[in-house]
Amino acid sequence: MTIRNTNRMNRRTLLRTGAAGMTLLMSNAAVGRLAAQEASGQVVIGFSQEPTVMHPHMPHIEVDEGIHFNLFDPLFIVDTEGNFQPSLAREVPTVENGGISEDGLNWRVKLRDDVTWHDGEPFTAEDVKFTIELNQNPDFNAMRRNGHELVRNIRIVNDHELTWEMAEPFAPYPAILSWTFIVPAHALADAENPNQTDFRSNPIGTGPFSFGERVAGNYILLNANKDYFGEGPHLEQAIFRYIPDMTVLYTQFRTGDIDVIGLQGIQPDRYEQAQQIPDREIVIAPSSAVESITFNMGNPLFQDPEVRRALSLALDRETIVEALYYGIPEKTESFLPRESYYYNEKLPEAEFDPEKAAQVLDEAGWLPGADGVREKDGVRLAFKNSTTAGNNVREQAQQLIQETYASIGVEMEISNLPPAVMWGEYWMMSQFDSVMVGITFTTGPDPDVSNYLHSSSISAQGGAGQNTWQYENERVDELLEQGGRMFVPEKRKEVYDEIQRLVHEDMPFLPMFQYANLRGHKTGLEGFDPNVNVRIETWNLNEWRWA
Amino acid sequence: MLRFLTYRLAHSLLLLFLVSVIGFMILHLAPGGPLSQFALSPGMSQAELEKIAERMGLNRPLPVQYLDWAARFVTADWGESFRDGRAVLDIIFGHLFATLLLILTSTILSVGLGTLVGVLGAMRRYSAYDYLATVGAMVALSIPTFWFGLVAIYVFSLRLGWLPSGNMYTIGDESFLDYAEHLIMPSVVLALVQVAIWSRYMRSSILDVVGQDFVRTARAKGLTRRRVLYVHILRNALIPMITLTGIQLPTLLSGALVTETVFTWPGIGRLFLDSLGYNDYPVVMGVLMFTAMFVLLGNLIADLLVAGVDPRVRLE
Amino acid sequence: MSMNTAPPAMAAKERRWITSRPVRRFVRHRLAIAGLVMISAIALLCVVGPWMLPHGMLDIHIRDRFSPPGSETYLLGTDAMGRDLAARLFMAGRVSLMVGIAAMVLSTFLGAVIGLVAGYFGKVIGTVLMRFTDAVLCFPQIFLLLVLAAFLEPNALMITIIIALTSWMEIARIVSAEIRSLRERDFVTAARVSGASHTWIMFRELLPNTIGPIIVAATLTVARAILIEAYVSFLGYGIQPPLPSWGNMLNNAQQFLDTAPWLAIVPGVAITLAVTSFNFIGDGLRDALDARSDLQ
Amino acid sequence: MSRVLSVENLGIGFRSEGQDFTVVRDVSFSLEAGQTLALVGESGSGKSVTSLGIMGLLPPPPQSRTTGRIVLHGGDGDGDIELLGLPESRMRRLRGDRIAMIFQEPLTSLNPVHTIGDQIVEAIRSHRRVSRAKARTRAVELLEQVGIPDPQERLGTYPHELSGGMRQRIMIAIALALEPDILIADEPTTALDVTVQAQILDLLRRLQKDTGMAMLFITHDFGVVADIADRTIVMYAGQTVEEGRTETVLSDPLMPYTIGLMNAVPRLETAGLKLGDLKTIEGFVPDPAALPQGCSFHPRCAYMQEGLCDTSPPSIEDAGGGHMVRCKRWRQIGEGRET
Repeated sequence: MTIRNTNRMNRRTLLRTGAAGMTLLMSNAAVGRLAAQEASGQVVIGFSQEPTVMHPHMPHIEVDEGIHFNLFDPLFIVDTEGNFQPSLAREVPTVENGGISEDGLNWRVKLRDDVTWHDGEPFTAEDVKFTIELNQNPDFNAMRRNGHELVRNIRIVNDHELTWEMAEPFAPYPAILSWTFIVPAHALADAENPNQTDFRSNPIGTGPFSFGERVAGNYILLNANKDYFGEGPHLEQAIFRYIPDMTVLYTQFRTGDIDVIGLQGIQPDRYEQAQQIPDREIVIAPSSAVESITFNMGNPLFQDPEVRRALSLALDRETIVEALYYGIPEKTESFLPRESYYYNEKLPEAEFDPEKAAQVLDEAGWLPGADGVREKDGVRLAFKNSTTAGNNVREQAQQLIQETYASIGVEMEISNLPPAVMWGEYWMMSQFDSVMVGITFTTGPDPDVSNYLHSSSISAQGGAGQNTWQYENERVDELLEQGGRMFVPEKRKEVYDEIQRLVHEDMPFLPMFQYANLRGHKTGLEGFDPNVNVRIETWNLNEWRWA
Repeated sequence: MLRFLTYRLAHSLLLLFLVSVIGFMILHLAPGGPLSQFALSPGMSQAELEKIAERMGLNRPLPVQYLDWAARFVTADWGESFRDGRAVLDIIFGHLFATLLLILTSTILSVGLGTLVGVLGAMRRYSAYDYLATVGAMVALSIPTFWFGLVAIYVFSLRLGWLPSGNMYTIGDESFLDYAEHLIMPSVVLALVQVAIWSRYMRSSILDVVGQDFVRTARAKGLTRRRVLYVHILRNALIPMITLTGIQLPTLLSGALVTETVFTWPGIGRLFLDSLGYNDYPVVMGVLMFTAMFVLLGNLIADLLVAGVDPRVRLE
Repeated sequence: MSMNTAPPAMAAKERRWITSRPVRRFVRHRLAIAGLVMISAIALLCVVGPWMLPHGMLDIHIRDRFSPPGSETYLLGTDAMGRDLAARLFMAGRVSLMVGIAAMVLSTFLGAVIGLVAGYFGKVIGTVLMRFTDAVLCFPQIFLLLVLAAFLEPNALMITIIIALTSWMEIARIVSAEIRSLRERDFVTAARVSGASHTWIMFRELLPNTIGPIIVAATLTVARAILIEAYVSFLGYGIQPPLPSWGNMLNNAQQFLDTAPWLAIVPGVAITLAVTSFNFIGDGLRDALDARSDLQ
Repeated sequence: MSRVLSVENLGIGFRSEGQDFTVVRDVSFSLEAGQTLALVGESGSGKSVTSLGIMGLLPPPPQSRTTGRIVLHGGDGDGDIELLGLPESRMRRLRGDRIAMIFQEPLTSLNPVHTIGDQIVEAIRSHRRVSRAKARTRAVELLEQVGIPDPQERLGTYPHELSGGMRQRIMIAIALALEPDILIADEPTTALDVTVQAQILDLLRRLQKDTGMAMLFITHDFGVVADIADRTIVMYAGQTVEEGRTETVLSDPLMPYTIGLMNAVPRLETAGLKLGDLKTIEGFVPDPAALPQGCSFHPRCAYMQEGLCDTSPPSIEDAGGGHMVRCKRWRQIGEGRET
């Protein structure tokens, strides 16, 4: 784990102020005062989904995190490079600095002493303890307990320092903590029912912005927290506008009604047009999600490795990326994002060769039947492919693939489902044949993918996880377990390189490309800096400012 | 009167009960569940999802869930949104203004315009105008509302840039004019179908009344044409229209939903569709119940209004 | 010969002059004939059209995508994947019309049976059925439909069923009202006395007498079903690609509104024409079959 | 006795869906003050259309066209007014004021959503500049005049709260509100009970006596005709087929149609005894667009003579003393009766 103990400022900010040293020397209070003087103007951010869940630990979707990042702070955050930067913690605990014991079992975290909640109460170790315990509370409707469940014996050393033990070493825990927003004990601890609190509609945080108002179905307004301990905010107000229609969203961006177009952003087919709009900057923001066709290995058809190989050979990734996605995302071979330290660059590139695919199938004994569809032992090489109904571009990709597969004698029936059905048991319990889906495999910047690839993560077989393709490989299992206990990045990378190689060979799913979203903002808005390690671009709103 | 009200209320309550059972069954018997939206969140697993389901009480037997829901419903506690935890009723009321603004505006538009078109059509029956109005109304009834909205956006927002393409107001500028500007397209689009319906029924209602003996009496009395029209014909022709307005309420609400989705109007319809997309069952159920109550209440009011303006009707 | 223009006082007295028969009245209804011609033309195009075009509806020509109407071999242009819009429009027409008609048949059947049973048996069964009908009518149709569509696997059959399930109530009401008024008539009593079974009386004696209003309502149901299919598919809950329907063609078209407006205009016009046709026909049928049609 | 209205060669036709047809042809008569003329015929004979023509209540051209002359003779120094072609605004002022009309269906002829007081007041105030209060006082008088008890209270009631007879009395009150010269009564008693019928006829007779108005009484019932009319015109298929003093026509009908109509009247002596004698005329009034050749009544006529009645239409002839008959065989019919 590389640690750069700078303030929570990225390089660009430092260069801009031209006084890097000065800034580092300034007390945080000074920064806060500066921010207070500076804060001016507002930014209107357009989202095509509506943020509604203000409580960062209750079940929510990615758009909600766009708000959480600004109302709250975690102990430390991940920057665009994948490095942890201290936030509420004074420094990121590592083995080197003694924050984490060699075996990964004992943690010690030192907190800032200059932080206050939006309501003026001081922030203390009590709050951190409360937040972790809240996520362990069986009565609390927590979004995820993963990682927190392993924490034992949280001990408050003093107001600004605490320690805990881990039941077992768990390498992804720092990554999990980086999105564990600390919530105020004083506002929540006394609640009779932790699920029903006023906090859900009137959240109190430590973040650069405080909650202003929410007009349901319309917008959320955040106000600058002038006492913010970190950089900024430089804006007085941030408005998150909910515009459910992508066309309207784009139109409003074009007309200037919104300053920033976020989330799914601009549709790829508008890229060229969008670049022509004066005074707008269009940014390609890579996402960590990887689009793939997945096979349910529980289906005998896909247990034949030659079938998977042929299907890969007949998958025209190039056309899909170039034509349907207008070349905006990049083809990939791995499930890890290219930006990750652990990304394996040496994976061989998948070829597109339908003739060879046909040959592979011929050799494997899959021969064309009377209706042109290949058969073997009375089994037709026919399967369904599903995705969320209503995703136009993905539907087009399905149709393109369907056409090529048909040309090699493989019948792929498109059977799309409404989201409620698709991502219910149909997905979780592996009731599909094949699926087209974009998944973020990583846990933040951490490469642990046990949840998706370990044989114990097959929900359909009683496991706990999202190995919905029912992929089982003993060697991969071993490596995953090994990697999950390692805290030294250089060594850990070797393990994950190998995992990526093995999975690439086994092909339980065919990665096509790593998502990239087109986002745009008005020229003159500085600090807009998409981060592949988080799910939303408003992660650093405190740094945004108008030139 | 009292007996009428008691009977109608009892009848409405029975219908509401049936409505709630039907709504509840559809929501809960269908495959998929409210938690599927979290499935693709990093680190999620079926086991975690089941834990959430258990905490939310979603794995209890259906009748138990229904009774629980119903017991709360009758105390005006319609549950909380799965998403933001706010009371469903609050959420609905939060979206009510937008919907009411939209449907009231478009109703005023359509009643005014529909009455005019209908009266003129009836007065000049079989004239070129009447023929045109009839054909026009039929075509208007046949245009898909959402498509008409899209075309309107294309023309007036994208091409001409005259009108905003969506939303109810500009944040920061919530002046009357700003609202009006945002209201034009959605209300006109919603009114299109309503004008067609109103003008058709108005025309037929007028012809119905024109054919009645008392209109002849009125003319035989030597009243002016205008007085015959306003005092004798319209007054009578509008009575069935009150009932019609009540009956048309579901159509109006359906139309509002479509319009709201096209123009991203932050009303009940939009809320419904969003909640559906997020499997926010309590809100979906709440909106279903709310619309049903709205319809029932609307019809009750329509009946009372008819009784108020038509001395022949006695409420029994 | 009708006395439509006669003064009101005359209408009743001189009705015997009216020697009209439903067929003649329908044929004289110019709009109805226009509708019939229009829908026949559309149906014919949808059936024959695809064979007369150089491209199949699934043929992908990525290089030719977004060709505007009239370009080379693409009559109505191409869509985002370079598929021939005309071919898709005609195939989509088949689907949309089929769904509309099938939904009508299903909902008419459902409505007629429920109305028949409710009207004939009156009392308990009738009350229960009609209250149920009233309850379903309380839901605005689109709301109910979307709830169903959001949770069921979307395909043509399912959409048909869902539309039918949310549009039978009107016919049930019409039929039950008619049956209630017919129930006590002499011919029914006669049939009952002669020992005819309930089923016989319902389907052979009563139902044929309500056929006029049913036909009118059914025609208008087709129009509405096509509109609803379009809307649900537009929202993405309806018929799924690659099977085209007029509605899901619009779904894809929405995002290209400013760059390729024909993708939105062409299917929209097709829907409007088809629905207008059915509405015209329904209007004509009502004039022809309903004695009170003058006033409608 | 002064003449108040002359109708000369009245013809009325309609146009429907591009087709023209005539429903009243060449009808002439006149009304005298204080006298009653009955127009008798079946439904569709054109009698109601004639009355509407006088009132100017037919649909405007081209939907209908009226030919001939209708002259309202002035009393009190006014000149004669040609009603045909009179602008609507002037015609309106005459309607209800100089010429009033009552109709067959008292149940539906009053506006159900207005009180009867309002409906009477409205009639007065649309012709006279008087205050509401004055008009109401007049309304009370009128109600008294037409024999309605508690008139003051009745002003506030709605039509549906009254019986048919009462409602017809209200209609009469409205018609008489401005003391018209002419009252057209279109089957005013047809829809009423027999006992009420008699009361209404009595009332009309009494009012006529009091006011001296002329009455055009339209009916299909010869029993009523005998009761009220001074002169009688029998109409068939839009034409006058017999005309004369009521006693003459009743005692010596010469047109087979008149005979048929009279046979259809249940008489006191036949009622209950020889019901079989009550005859109706077979068939229907012909479609005005497809009138039979020759006499329009010949297909239904018991006296029809082939080659005579079905070839050319008969003209109207004087059978003596102003008794006019439109039948080629009236002489034979008259002789037959005498022998």
